[in-house]
Amino acid sequence: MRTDFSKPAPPSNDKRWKMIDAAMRRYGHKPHALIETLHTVQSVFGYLDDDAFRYVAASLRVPLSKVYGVATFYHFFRLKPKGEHTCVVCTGTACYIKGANQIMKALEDELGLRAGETTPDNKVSLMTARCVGACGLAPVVVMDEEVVGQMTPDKVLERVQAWRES
Amino acid sequence: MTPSSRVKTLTIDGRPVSARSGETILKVARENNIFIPTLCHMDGLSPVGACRLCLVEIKGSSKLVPACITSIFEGMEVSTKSEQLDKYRKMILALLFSERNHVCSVCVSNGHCELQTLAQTLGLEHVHVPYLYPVMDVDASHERFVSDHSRCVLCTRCVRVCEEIEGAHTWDIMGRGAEAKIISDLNQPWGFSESCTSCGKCVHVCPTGALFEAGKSTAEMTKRQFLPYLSLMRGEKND
Amino acid sequence: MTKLRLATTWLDGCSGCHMSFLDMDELLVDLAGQIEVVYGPLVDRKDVPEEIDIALVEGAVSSEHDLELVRKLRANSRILVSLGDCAVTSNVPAMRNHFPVKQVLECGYQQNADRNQSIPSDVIPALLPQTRPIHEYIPVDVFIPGCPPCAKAIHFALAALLKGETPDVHELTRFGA
Amino acid sequence: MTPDEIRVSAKKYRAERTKKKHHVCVCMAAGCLSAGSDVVKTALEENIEKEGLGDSCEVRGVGCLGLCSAGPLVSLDKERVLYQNVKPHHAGDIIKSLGKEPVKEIQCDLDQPFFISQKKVVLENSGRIDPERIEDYLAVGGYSALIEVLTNWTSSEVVDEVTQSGLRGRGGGGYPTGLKWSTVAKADGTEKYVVCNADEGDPGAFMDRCILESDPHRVIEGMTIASFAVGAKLGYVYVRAEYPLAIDRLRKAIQQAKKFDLLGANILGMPFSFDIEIRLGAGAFVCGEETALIASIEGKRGNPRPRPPYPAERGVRNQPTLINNVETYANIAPIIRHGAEWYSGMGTESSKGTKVFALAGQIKNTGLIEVPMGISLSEIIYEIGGGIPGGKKCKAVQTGGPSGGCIPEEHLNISVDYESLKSLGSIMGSGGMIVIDETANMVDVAQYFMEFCRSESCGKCVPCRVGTVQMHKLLEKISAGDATVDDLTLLIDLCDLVRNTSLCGLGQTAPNPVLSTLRFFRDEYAALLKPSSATAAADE
Repeated sequence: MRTDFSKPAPPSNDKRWKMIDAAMRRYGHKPHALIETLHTVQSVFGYLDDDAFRYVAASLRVPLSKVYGVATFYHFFRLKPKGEHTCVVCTGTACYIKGANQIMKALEDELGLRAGETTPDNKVSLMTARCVGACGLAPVVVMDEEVVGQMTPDKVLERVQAWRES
Repeated sequence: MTPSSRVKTLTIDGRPVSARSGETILKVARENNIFIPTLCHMDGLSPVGACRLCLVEIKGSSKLVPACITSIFEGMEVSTKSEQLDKYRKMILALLFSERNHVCSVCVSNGHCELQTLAQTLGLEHVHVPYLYPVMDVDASHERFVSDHSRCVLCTRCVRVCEEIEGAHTWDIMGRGAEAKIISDLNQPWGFSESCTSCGKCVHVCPTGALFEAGKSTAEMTKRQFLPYLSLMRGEKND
Repeated sequence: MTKLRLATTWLDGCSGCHMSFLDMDELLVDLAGQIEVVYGPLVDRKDVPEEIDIALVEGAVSSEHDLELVRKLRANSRILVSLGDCAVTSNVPAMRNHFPVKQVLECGYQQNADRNQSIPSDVIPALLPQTRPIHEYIPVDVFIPGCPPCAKAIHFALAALLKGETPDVHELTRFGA
Repeated sequence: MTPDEIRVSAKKYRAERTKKKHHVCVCMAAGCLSAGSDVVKTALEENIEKEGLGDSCEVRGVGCLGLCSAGPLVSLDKERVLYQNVKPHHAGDIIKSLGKEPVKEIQCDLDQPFFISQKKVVLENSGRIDPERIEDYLAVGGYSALIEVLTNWTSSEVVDEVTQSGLRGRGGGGYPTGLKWSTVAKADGTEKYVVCNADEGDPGAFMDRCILESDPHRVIEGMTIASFAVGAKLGYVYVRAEYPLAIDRLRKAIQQAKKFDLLGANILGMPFSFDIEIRLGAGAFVCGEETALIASIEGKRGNPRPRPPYPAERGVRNQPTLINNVETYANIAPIIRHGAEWYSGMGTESSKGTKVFALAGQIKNTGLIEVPMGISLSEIIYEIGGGIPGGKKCKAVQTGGPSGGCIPEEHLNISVDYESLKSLGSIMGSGGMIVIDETANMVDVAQYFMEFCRSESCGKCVPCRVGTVQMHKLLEKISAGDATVDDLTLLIDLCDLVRNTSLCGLGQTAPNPVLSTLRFFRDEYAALLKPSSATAAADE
């Protein structure tokens, strides 16, 4: 059991931990800053791992199981690194009505992946989003942060192919 | 405030009863030997109103309320039994049985399980919703205790006792919805938990055979009650 | 007085419920005057007879044969009783549901077999993908949970059925009893 | 800054804003941006420079212009011209034509019902001002309501005005806003909080995103007025992390407001302080439920807790907390500016004002619209929405997201207000409106929403956690043609259970899409069912 409540040392010498520190400091290292801090960790490192959990838990004095419970409750948080490219299929109602399922199926078949997985060569991660709010352009796929509207299975496969060959 | 103004009168199942202001329906009912089924509730732990078995009807309200968490008020008319409540309670139990793998006949807690007893008390003799048969782990890494997720009903008593009484907060829930699962620390094997004090409180508040002492075989696991005394002590202090 | 025609059967289970039935001991003598056992492991008859009054079904539905048999019994019986936890909840037999059928068979007939390590194909009825309780396939009139239900519970239920009543056994038995 | 200084600055910005002869407004909301409006904007700027028109023309990035399906959109503010599907190569023609005949090829008819049948209150600035400049907001009269309130009103007068206006919560429930405000105002607490729910979780809804992206100051102004009315010092905007642009603009807006002393300690030099912090949601629909949202703001798992006590009494850190949705706050400033009477003059007897809808699905004009309450659904679908493309027929309109229901074509003459929609088994919801054409199968639609509820259930209470899984499995079974009449009975029983015994609104409303499709499209279910196992067994 941990009895030492002095400031914990970051998991590594990586300079980026300073950004995490700054985020936690902004909230006075209060336990309620947990979600904000996890957001910062994910935006800095791309995902959340055990080292980060331990460091955040110790800094904010939140139990480990609680940190893990929070991180897995919210689907925005990733516990594994993303591939080089990400393909996020919107599964909102408008996109569903306009055929998001077919797009998803085409991608799953082509990449041999299920949502949330990454190709073995670490090139492409396939994900889904609840609704990116661009329903007017449905069906929508977010390709590496770029929102692409009026998508079709053929168009999406073409772009994914280009990634894989690059 | 005069002492008398803190006393309220109400009826439960038509029986007039008196209670202190701020008390829950469940507490008053139990004082008067009126049975309301519960599963997630445990005296001495904070109430969560999660299992929904203790739902009761209140005259004048179309919504069912959880007895474990709803405070009484003057003139309240509570019904703890009705055809509808009976149906709902049985369905909720049926859903719990269908959710994981409760194989009572080979469970360590057979004969000492609150879920099993509730099914018998409420007359649930078969589960009419399809069983889901999920694949669940057994964690036997702890030297004294075992956790079998097949038997877990996610009542969170272990989480609460560990946080509120032991102060270790080893347990919590990960994931959500049907994927929710109790975890120790960073979802690591219980035996490797850094925060667990091996006090065993979680094992003894677990209503089913999800947490048990290592070495116990079918029907051998009996649970000790220790929290009622604690809540008595606290209750006296509060008065 | 005409005797009620009783059938019993034993699907995927351990026969413990039939043992419990026999555990009624001297009460069986009493019952024998009112009941004729027309089908089941206790009598020598191959086909399911017509016009059964009460069918006691032990065991879960695991194979094509189980399913065919329980459907036949249902069709020919006035009252069908789900007897014991395997029939009611699918119990221990359902613990194989976590594995694909192929893996179950390999485990039983190859990995853990001392000789003739091969999966039989002709003599054994094909397993269904999952073991399920019987009421998921056919309507059931009376449920008697328990592993096994005690003789007293079985007798209580039969006595009620003989009187034309619907038995409520919940005070005498339960899941896992 | 003092109130007078702000008024003087506002006047100056108004003059600056109208100085140039031509304003070319390019939509920079997420919809048009994803269609490439940023490139169009650059092309327009280059062309102005090339033509040497810098003194008479300016290009503005503005918020949502509404007709998302025709993006990128470019509007000429003064000339009342709208261009649709604008590509960078059109930029030259657009600039050259300024002051002359508009470019016919890409011109959009502004006299079509999509534009003339709308009534803009919440969206009055959307598409007109640059959301990233507080100067623009001030120039069109922004923050004048706040100044008015802070200088001349008492807090109870503000609550009264909101009550009089008849405004009801725009997040879905339709709880009277004034009543909520007065409850929080009267509640005892050492500190109070004002929370803006921008966790727009309904799939198919993007009103809140558009408001935050197009006019973020309006929400800040509404929240600040609310905090004055209820006596709060700190506010939170709980916004989805999936909306990076909205978050970015909101952050900028908060900074700008602080710089202008419209937010922070001693606002406009007066003894009133209010600050706003942003909290990011992280992909959990249940956090739209207010007690779950509070848990999330406190850094916890978004598990709802039983109510009462309501957040108005015990919310953030167990203190009285006012929670309203983005659109509700966006209505406050105009109500203060024009008065409650003006506001309650719009809409129906019980549903006042206007409502913003996100129109999507199988409909010609998809995008963001604002209409007066009481308008008929058919007017929205066939006139504003332009009907169903491809010569198909409308089958149903889904409102209210996963908590709502499907309204069949024969009921489209229904008035859009809280009560009417409820009487048909749907709800107003936050404003998602999805049009479903005749090719869709309604069992599939119900299954889609149940899948949503199943995976968004927090898992705390048993009926919702397990009930949604079982209902989804039954719907799958029905869709596959493997289900019997008994399965449908079980499904209906489960709907009843989950609706009446779940802990929070997510569970209580999860059965709605099933119940409403069963109500109007039962034959589609029936067509997929096999006879009961009882009959099947007897047949053998």
